[in-house]
Amino acid sequence: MKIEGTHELRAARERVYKALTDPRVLQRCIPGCERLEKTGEDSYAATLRTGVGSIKGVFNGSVKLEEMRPPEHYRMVVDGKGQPGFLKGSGNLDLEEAGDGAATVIKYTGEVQVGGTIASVGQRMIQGAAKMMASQFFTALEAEAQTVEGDPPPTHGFFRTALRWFSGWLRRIFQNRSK
Amino acid sequence: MIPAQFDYVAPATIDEAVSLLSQHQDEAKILAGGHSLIPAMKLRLAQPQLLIDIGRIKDLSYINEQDGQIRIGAMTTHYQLESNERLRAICPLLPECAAHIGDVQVRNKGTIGGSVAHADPAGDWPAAILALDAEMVAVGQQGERVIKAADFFVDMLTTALAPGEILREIRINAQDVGGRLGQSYMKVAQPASGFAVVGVAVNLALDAGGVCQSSRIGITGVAVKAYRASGVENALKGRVLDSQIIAAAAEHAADAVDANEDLYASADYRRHLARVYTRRAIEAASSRAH
Amino acid sequence: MKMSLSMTVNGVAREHEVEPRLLLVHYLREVLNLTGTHVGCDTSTCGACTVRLDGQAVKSCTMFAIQADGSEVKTIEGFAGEGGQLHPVQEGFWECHGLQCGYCTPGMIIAAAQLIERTPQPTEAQIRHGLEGNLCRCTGYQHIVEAVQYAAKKS
Amino acid sequence: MAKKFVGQSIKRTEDPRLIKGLGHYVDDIKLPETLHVAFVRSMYAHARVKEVDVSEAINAPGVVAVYTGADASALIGPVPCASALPDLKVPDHRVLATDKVYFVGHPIAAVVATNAYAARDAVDLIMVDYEELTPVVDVEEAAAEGGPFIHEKFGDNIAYKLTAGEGDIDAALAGADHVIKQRIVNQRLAPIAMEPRGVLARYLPGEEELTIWSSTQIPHLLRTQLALMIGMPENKLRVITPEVGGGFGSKLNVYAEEALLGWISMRLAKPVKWIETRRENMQATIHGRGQVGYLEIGCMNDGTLAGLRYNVFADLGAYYQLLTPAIPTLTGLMLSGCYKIPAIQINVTGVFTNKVATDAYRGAGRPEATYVVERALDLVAQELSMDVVEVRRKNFPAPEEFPFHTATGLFYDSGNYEGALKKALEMSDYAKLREEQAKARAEGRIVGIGVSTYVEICALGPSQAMPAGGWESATVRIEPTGKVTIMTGASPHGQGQETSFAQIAADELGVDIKDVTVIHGDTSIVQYGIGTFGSRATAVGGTAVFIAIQKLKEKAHKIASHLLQADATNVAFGESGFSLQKAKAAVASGVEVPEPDLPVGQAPAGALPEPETDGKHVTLQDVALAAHLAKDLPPDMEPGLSVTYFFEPKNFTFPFGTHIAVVEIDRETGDIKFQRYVAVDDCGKVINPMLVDGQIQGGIVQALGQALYEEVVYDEQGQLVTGTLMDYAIPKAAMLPHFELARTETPTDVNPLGVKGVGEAGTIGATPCIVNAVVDALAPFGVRHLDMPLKPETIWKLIH
Repeated sequence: MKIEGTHELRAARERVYKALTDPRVLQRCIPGCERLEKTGEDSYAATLRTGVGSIKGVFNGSVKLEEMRPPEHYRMVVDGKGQPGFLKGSGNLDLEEAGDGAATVIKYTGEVQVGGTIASVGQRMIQGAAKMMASQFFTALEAEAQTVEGDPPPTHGFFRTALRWFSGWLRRIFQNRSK
Repeated sequence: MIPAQFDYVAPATIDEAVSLLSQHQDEAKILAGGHSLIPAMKLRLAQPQLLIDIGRIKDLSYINEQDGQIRIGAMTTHYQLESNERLRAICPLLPECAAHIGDVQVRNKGTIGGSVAHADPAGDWPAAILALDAEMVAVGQQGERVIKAADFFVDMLTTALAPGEILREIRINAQDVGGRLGQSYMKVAQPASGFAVVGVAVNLALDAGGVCQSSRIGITGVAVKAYRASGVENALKGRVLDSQIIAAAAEHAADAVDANEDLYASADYRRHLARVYTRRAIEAASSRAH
Repeated sequence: MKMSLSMTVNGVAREHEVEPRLLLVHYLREVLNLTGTHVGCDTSTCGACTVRLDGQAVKSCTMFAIQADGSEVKTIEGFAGEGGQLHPVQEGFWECHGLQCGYCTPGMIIAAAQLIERTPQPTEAQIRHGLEGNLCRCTGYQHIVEAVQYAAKKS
Repeated sequence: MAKKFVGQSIKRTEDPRLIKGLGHYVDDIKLPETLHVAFVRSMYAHARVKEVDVSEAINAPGVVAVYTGADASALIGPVPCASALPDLKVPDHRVLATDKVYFVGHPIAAVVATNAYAARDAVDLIMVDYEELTPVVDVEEAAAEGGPFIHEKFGDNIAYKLTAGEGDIDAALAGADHVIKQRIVNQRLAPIAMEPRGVLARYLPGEEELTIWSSTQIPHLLRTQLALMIGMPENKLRVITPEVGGGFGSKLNVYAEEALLGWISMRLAKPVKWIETRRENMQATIHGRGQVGYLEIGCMNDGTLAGLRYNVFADLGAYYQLLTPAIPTLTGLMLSGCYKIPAIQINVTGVFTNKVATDAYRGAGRPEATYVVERALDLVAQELSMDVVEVRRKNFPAPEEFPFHTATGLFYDSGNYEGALKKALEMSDYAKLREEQAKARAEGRIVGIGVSTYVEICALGPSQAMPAGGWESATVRIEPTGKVTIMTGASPHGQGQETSFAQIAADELGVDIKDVTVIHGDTSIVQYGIGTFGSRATAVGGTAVFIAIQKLKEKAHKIASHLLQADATNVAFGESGFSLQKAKAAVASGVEVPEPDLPVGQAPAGALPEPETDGKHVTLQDVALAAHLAKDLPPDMEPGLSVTYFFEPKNFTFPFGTHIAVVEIDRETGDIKFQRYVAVDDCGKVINPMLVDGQIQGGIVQALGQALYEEVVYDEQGQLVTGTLMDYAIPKAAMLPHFELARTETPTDVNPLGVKGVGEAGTIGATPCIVNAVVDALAPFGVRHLDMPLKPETIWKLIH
């Protein structure tokens, strides 16, 4: 299943790119990522405890970063297996400067595949869930990229993340409306 | 299909339930009617370690009127709402929406509180909750707070209830508009699951001359969460609702909506159905207001 | 962790220690050996497991037995009247050939009985709508509709 | 003798237990100390299994054993396929995956535990290390050259290619005024019997007997195959088919789980049970249909059909089940429909895909053919601007042309296609429907009328044409007390043979239907039989009952004559038994027949009564008693009163009919609403009209499901995305119109009952009728054809 979208982050592109390639930041931003251990050049073993609402599962797998062209492009490949099935996702992220360099627009196009129970029973929600997780990821990433280097990282409580994302979404709606 | 093991408690009071939930947080789930949670548990897509069954708490199942509000206990079943004569007179949207949920057996056991707190993107209640501008009363360790409908549905299966909070009551302001009220709920059901491909709840107030004083339209099934069709509402306000006005307004039913896509319906078709059913639901509501 | 459970099933008081995760349908079928209640899906779609819980038709695969603690349950085995007198809906299903393989039948009968209680003289459309929680793969439903009409007339 | 029961809508004798919840399906049978089995199944469509780690599971609470392919697959023979086709590539289908998994749901390991909950828990503890392989999903892509290949040793994904048909198709199409081409898809469907499959196996080590209770349509064939698979003497293996909650072909099979459960029970010397979940049922029970075909139909300007070619890719799945490769050959047989088509050719390409096997689902290959032919007729009508009814009429064989030989090599037994059509046209008031349609169209409404005139091949069938015998067996026995016992090999699963066969027996024997019991589904009680499928139970199995009764009556007649001390020609059988025909006797002997001197009176308590006769009359009961007491039988007469007969039909039967549907489409949403549905079916003679109606209605609804709602969907990764009944829509009561049914009755001479079979008629006739109606509705938008299921969105897009 294809997903795509655009997110504007109020942070400079170099900073966003740096955050995007920092495993500690990634662990904090990938929804439910409990563990991200380096296993090779730009590849990591990961444990994701993730899901939406009461639907949750634990997935063990890998995260790989490919096609790295700082500060404008890279590709993230996530692969995990667990009791409810498997999930695989790959996304091309293209970063563009915006707002006189104060902001970054990330365009992503990705492919999500799920298998096992989640594929056979969750059909109507998979796309929504994928979008939701992408949103959570970028919302968290924005917060990360806005911190001053060296400061403690922001916390991404699920609730706070969701609320922050929600307010961003509302803002977009209003922006669209005012157009 | 067999769920994984869990511990089970059936507290006698809501305070006890809140305290258990706060204690166990993510590990625990509230069991209300169980019609979303138990299927997920049987598929082992949900494996809570503790189930807190609020079905034994006294007085969570009621429909009454107080302080100009209709108050509905979270454990009130869909069928109780569907069959309540008083609601048919004062807030027909509730019974009409209830009658569209699942099937008879599901309505006998499933609860409004469970359904609203689960926030299924294709659930029926969220549309009505938005159209009625309901208030959700949440109880947490810090006490009660009221969450407005517009703030309640956050994302797919995600609400503004904080971890540790339980939805206790739903309040609906009795309509104080002097004119005539018209409500309706219309739905395209997915043929297998019965979930809403599109569900539109309309709540209109017209003055004596038929001019739309206010309208609230909640749409479910189309996006990752139910939403208010404010573009439609704005286009109706202050207008005499003839079929042209309604049709033109309904065109805004899916403005700026990132629509869901599944085997049954593409995003385009969902948006289209949202517009068609919004028009039909407004027409029905408006004819009832006359 | 087992919990004690007591309920009245078809008029008989029952008490058992059960795991909280034991589904009501499995309690009825495996513990009480009341096998007339069937399981036809995993998703509370098919209605084969329908029983009456405190007078209301519910899907016994979508609740835990422990939730029915203290309740009164009636299954298809307890549906006939005194002396084995068939319930009018049972009679209707027999008269009108409302069943073929019979697997959906117990749930269908219990749902239909509820329908007639709530809508004593249902139209064909009301019957069809009222049975939306019960799937039948054999009959095409037309004889089931006739069975319910028969029962409504008799009730 | 007057028929009191045959032809009447007799209430079913099986119903009282079923409406009281007292019937026993497999899962309702409880044996002490039963162990429960749960399966680990593949979550991938195509992968190499590198390791199956069961160490944690084996130590889990309640777990007794865990078996993997490494443990079991070498010791249990392959899952059988009974279809022999030339050059058929047969993959080695083992009960558990060994090195590779081939479809989502492919069983990898079986967990045995003391209860079903513990077994399920342990499934989650088994770790399977997979190496993903590229899945092969699309049937046409799979058939193309170049990999990936599912079974590497074959070098491609083509299971077989087959060409059949008569007449010079190239010349026929070249000589036609018009040749119309159309790609036609018969999508994969899930049979969804409401009772999923289930197996209970009990091995008794002392007796060395294995009993398998299975929800199957074919207990005897299953016994034979299981005996071969697990190396058990067939006479030590007993298959019991208790109540079966629907089959529709899905239980006309031999499944891995059936063999595995028997094998496990033998190893553990305990009863073991496995009850399929609905998710397993969607994944691992056979699917139906699954054909992508290319039609060419040639016709003359006046509508006469010249030739039909159908090149079809059949999506077989990764492995064969019992009849998998044979199903498309049935499609080939029925491509003439009820029309005179001088040249027909089918080219089948059977293709492996990473999906569960397709096999017989209600109709099994014939609905696919009928759909193609009936769509073809509408395409011809559209091309020539003819009425769809006229085009059909033009090509019907007349009643006197029967037996009618088709270019597919069949001889249709009997038919009056015009008769059924005419009745349906009258019932629906077709001419008026067309007027109303014209008016509706003028008002901007979208209304369509669909017609299908179908013929189907039933009463499967002559053994020559069947993989494992096409006959059916019956034993009819009159017990010493006069009660009638029938044992049929046609083990039913909802069709009502306990009633319909009792109707036949009650009439033929002049007894009350309550005194007849029909026994089926136990291989240790019932003589070998074939089973219930292919609309054969009454036409073949019922005929076996009928003929067995005739033979039994011959014997009874002799005994009665002996008891009456009369010449057999002077004794007549009537409702109350055998009576002396005095007039005849007088003519024959010229003297008064002396009163026989036979014992009369009450037997002592506890002993059997003695046969009674007043010398002029003896009841069947008394004849039966005499036959069993054997104290006074004709010389050389074998005692007992029981006859077993195996009926071998000399041909198939060919029921037919006309269906007419009227639909209206919501212009805004594409929703389809039925206005009318008229079905006139001719299944020959009817034993029980109520049961026949039930079969027709149920069949139409499954057809309607295919036309409008149902489709098994695998995504591009081979994941089954319609994995539950929340995603796979089978029709509900409120989605359906009220069917207006009628019959014509054209008997067959293939069997003495004159019955043709009806189980699949609705499914075969209705699918094209509904699609034709919708396409007709959309004709003003330039629509010629639509692929099923006809989703509202598809229609909406066409309109806009």
